Amino acid sequence: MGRMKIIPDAKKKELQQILEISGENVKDCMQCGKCTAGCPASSSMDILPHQVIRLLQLGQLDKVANSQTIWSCASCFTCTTRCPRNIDLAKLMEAVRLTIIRSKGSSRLKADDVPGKIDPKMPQQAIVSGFRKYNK
Amino acid sequence: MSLENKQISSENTSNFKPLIVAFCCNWCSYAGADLAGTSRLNYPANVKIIKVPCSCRVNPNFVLRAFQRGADGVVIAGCHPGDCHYTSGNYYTRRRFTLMKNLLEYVGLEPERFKVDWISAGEGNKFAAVMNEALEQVHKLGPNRKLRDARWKR
Amino acid sequence: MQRIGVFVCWCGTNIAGTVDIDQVKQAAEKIPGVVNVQDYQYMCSEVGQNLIKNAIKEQKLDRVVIASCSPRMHEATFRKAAKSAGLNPYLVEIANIREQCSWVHKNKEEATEKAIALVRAAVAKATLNTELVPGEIGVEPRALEIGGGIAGIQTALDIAEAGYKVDIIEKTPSIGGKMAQIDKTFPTLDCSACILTPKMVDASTHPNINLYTYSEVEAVQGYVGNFEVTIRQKARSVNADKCTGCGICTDKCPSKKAESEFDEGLRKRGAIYIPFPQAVPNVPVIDREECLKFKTGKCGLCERVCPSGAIEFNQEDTLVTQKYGAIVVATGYDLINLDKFGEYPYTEHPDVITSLEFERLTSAAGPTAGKFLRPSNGNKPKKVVFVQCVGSRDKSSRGKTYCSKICCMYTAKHAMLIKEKYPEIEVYVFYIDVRTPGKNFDEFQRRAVEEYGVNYIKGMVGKVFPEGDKLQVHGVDALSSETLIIDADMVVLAAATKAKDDAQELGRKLSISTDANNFFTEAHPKLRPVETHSAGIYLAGACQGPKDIPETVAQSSAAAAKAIGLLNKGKLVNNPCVSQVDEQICSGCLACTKMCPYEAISSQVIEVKEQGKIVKKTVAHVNEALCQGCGGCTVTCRAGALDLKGFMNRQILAEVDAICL
Amino acid sequence: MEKIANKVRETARLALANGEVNKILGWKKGDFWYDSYPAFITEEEGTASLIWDSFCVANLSKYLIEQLKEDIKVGVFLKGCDARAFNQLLKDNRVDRDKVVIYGLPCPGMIDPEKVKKAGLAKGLLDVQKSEDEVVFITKEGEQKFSAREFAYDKCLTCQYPNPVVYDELLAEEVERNNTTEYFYQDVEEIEKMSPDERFAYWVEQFSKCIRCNACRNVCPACSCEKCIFDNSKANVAGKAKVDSEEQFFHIVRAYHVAGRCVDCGECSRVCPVGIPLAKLNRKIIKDITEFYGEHNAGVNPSLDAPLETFKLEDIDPFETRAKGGK
Amino acid sequence: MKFSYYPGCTLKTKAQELEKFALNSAAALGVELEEQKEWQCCGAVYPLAEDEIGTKLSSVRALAEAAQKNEKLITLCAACHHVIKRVNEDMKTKDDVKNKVNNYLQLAQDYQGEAEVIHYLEMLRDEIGFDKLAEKVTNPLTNRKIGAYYGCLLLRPAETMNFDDPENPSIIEEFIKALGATPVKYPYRTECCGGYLSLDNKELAQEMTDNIMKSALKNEVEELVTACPLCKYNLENKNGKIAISYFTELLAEALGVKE
Repeated sequence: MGRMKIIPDAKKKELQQILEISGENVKDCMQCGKCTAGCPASSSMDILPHQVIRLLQLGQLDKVANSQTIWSCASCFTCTTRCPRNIDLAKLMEAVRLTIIRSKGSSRLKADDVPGKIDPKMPQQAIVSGFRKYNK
Repeated sequence: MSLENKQISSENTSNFKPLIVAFCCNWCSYAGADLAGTSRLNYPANVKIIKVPCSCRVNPNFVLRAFQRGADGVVIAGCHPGDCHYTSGNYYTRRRFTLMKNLLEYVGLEPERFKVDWISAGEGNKFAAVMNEALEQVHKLGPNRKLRDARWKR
Repeated sequence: MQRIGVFVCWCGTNIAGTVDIDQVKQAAEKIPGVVNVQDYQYMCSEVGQNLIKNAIKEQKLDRVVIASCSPRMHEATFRKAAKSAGLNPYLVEIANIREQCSWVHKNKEEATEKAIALVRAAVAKATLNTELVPGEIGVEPRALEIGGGIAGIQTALDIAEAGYKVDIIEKTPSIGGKMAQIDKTFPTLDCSACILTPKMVDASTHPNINLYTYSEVEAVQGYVGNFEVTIRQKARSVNADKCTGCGICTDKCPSKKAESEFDEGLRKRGAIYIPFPQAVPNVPVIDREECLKFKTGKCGLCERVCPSGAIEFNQEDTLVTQKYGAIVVATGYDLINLDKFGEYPYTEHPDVITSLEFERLTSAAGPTAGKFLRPSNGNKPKKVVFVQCVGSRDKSSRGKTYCSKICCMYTAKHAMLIKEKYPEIEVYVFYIDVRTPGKNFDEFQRRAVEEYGVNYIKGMVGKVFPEGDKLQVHGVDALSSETLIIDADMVVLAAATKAKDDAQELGRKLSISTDANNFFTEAHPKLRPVETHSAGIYLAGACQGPKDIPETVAQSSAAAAKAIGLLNKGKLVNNPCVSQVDEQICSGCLACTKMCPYEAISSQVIEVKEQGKIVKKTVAHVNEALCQGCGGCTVTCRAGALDLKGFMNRQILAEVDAICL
Repeated sequence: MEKIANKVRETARLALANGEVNKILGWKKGDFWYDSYPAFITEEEGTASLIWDSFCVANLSKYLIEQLKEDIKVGVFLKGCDARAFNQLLKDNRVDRDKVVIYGLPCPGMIDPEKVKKAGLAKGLLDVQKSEDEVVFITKEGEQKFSAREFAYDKCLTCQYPNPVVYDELLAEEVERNNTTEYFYQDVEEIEKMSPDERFAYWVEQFSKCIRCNACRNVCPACSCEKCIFDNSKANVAGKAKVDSEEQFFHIVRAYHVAGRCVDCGECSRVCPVGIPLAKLNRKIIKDITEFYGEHNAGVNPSLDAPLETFKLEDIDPFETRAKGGK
Repeated sequence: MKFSYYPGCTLKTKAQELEKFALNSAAALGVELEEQKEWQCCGAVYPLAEDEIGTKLSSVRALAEAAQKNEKLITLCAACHHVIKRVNEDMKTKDDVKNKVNNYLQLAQDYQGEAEVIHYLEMLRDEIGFDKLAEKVTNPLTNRKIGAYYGCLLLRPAETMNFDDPENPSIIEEFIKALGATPVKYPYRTECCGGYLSLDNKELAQEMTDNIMKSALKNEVEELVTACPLCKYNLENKNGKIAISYFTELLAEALGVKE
């Protein structure tokens, strides 16, 4: 499989939407990688946090949207707290998730799937959070 | 409303060419205006600049006089707080015109007609942007009749 | 009625392309008082200037208005021309119809209309112009150097060599500054002390240099050429004249709990101490907060052992007032506090250190005698991780937005110093970008990678987890997009540089401004880099922005050259556009004295005739040598008793009226 | 109050008698029940005409400027607001503290004759007596009692400093008044709530009444310039034509000139013969100063810097439109 | 001392001990916690999108009620605290959110962020004081080596939560010390447990909690305390060696009101 050449396009409408929903400016990022270096969930991410911003800088929203990364993010705000450029990456991750689950029928978590995922000890908080994060 | 104000408000507004008087401090904002020129940035010709050594030289009398004589908007531009050539002049400007602007609004002037802004010598862009914005807002409001002396025709 | 001449410049097509010169001329001719109107392609050319000069003479002009480029460009030129034709230069006004008209407007009709308005305003103002004559002030042939680091020492030496007296004020007990703490210097790796110490000695022995160590600026008054500075000499508790620097007192001092400032807290010092062996002056100082004598009244051992009776517990701070013609500010920088960077447990773990601590750890004169050992257990480390940009280029509230400039180079230096002594230690450097502009700088950094095998990793460290006796460093290599874990023994943090905490306070005393980061602001970022907005006050070194030693020294010599140039003048002319008091109107409320940024206004009692009687009256009085002409007082003065020459109330109102016509 | 009035007279008499002062500045009764005038007394016997009642509203401190031009010592009676005015004059170097002896009078609040007239109680009125919270109107027919607050000057209703802040001798016990601050800026807030056009219409109507009699200026303790800028033809702002614009100019500048210096005595509004509510301009500025720079009660503590003669680096900046740096 | 108290759903179901012990202890400390009458679920996660309004309304209702009573709003569950505190910040600083929410809610008085939200731990630290708390301990937990597990939601983002140093917090350690036990600091005490990932990506959540538990074990922590039901669930699920309890349970025990 050959490597595809991407065409950078930072003006895409969908991308603008991400930036609006998140209220974040990806241009502020200088790719220091501190987000990735401290991310506790990075082991199950196919695209690393700093790469998410890089791809958004290049207008490659699709790659981010199709990644496992956005579903591995636990919104723990470690990156948010440490970013030297004041970028709230958790908000960008959320914005990408929302563009997916807000389109009809695209909820990641279906109500029917829930019983299989919970156990008697699991607190409501987990289920409500999951629904808010994965469903619309 | 007294007679003289009625006269002004009945002026034809369709050919409205607003006049903005801008007081610019010599060291920052006047230089910023020059930079706007050197960079060939565009702003409308209705903005006319009066040079003062420091924004703290601007007496509220001057502002009132400009409105009296027919200015539709007045801008005072000085160095950013902390950057004053005279170290602290613009801090006084800030206090004086914080109160003055509120007082003018209190007697009924629209807030958009009187502005203070900080424009450094390197901010040609900002100078043009501030003037364009001021003009646009004043244009929306139409000719100023408040505080204006009807005996003076522009 | 005045006889005003108006001269309209085409500036080639720069003005004439957008402004209808003829229309401007016609309009100008109609303005009352205007008797002569001329135009020319380039008014600033010799031909153009002659045109003006001839008109002044032939037409007996008493005011001149030139419609041309910005006064910032050629006002001086035209004033000079007027002066040579016998006209007071302050009777010249400029209408800026280029930068503020032809260059910013496209529509010729509108631009022409505006040009006419600007000419009208300039004429209106010129009509009210008066002859102004600048005064002369003397210059005190002595300079003050605030800060005794390498910047201060270099500047002082240069000024002293030019034959002028210089005083150095240094806050700490010894001159030397940060450079004295540094082990080796980049990009040559020569020993810092070896090149600095001779300069420190030169400064202390130079007949033209006088040191005020352990001293601070208390107050500054006056103005260019005539500053009056009050210096607070803090009580050293040791008589410097009697002390021989034998060091017995510092050895015997029973209190050894204080952390040595010079060794960045890596070593303890006594309550009576000499900061470091090469200190200048080599005179100890008593830290009164640590000294048992001061704390409990008991002890006094140093006094008993001193062979020359130099200990003086009852010394008090003394104030010295001295006049100076020029002041150079060279107060240097500090590293930011790392308390808020908890992810790098600097405050928690002794093996996490700052770059300045590293300097002391590798210095042969340092606490480990140059052996590079872990502060926690004294063992030799196997792996060392450097983290750059800790707080630099950081927009968050805990960092600084700017690049600290020196860290890339000193980190490469640190890495090499380790590798040179202990090639077996593994060294990792985490960086965001490596910035090495400077002569031989990039070569230096590449040597670290290529010859010394330092592992440079583009990426940051997320967190350092102390695990057992290791420091587990979680980082990322952004180039390969792999996350890394390094079991390090030491972590060295390149903490951001910052302006001195008291920079603003000093700035206020000197009436010089600081930028958003508290660094002192130069008069122009490119063309006047060592001057401030206050005439006669110059900047050298890192107090103006992050700087390395070569740059600091270059700037110091530049500042010295400026100061020498000023001292050499002997006399200065001042700006004649200063405030004046109408004593008849002044009620003596003295509000103006309170707001004047230069303390140029004082009160005086005059005698006036009132209803036939002579009565005494308090009025404001402007010191024209101090007044810088901001005009702020004129607004404070409700009655309008204060007015600014050259920018009088009447003149500005006339401009407003003319513009609004 | 009558007890205190006796003390006023006695104090004045003694001061003149023992030569402590050369002149006494107090109040005397006028022709009508609501009249009181400033009294300048140099002879002992003259002190009998001095009064202290609910109509001694005139602020005597400003008369000192003129009086002190002679080389004499003056004794003066000052209420709370008058004392603040005195301090302001002191700060402006318009009076000499050493030449003045101040007899402080804690003030129970003064009665506004206009309110009495409006209530239709003025007819046949012989005397008005005030005690604590009550006011008694005495006519031939008899007495009528009311709550004193009903007839107090508006400015007295919001007064924060009924007790003199400076005095050499206090002639009565300090009084307490429970004036809440919530009520304090009600007059200003009413105007702030209007739209710009409504505000303009309101003020044009007010200003156009102005006859440029300068009563406001003359009474104001903060307006103490030897020569007002509006009387100085050189200043080129002295326009006095009967046009709206010049009246607006005058009143805006007048208010600005007392910014941070107005002691909120409300005398400007009171003396205005055409009823322009001038104090509402001053109080707007006081409100803004309080909000932006912290409470500053001019004339209370003369050692404090006037708000417009100082600044703080961290002052609010309503003008910074495009912040430098940051997000 | 009286507060407006917001419990949240989990406290009424799976995390009843968190609440029970908190209320017992509050009573012992002379603190009145008045449960809000008609509180609704906060949503468990703060809506990060700028355009989310609906999901913030329940928090604003709780806030407005506290503001109206002029009381501080107190929370117990870390998630509720996080959500309500951040929504409050929005109401203070984001005009757009403020206007939309107020337009929608039509409260008697517009809510503009007047209420102050504090966590139970902050109440102990700032209102009572840990030194005073220590005086009230009747049953000191001597010789117990207890580790604090902070999790994410109380600490981050630091500027909004303003709870403690996000990288090197100390409030729970000081709390433990006040109860007479020995706090043990371990480096992973502020790392994320995985949170809601345990619903959809159990392996990842497992890995994240493993790291935390390993770090705690290595530093000889004998028991862990937390303020978050989900953290407790995630940590508990994976481990048998270290007991995990709510901080309120320790508090109740030390104050002698556990039973």
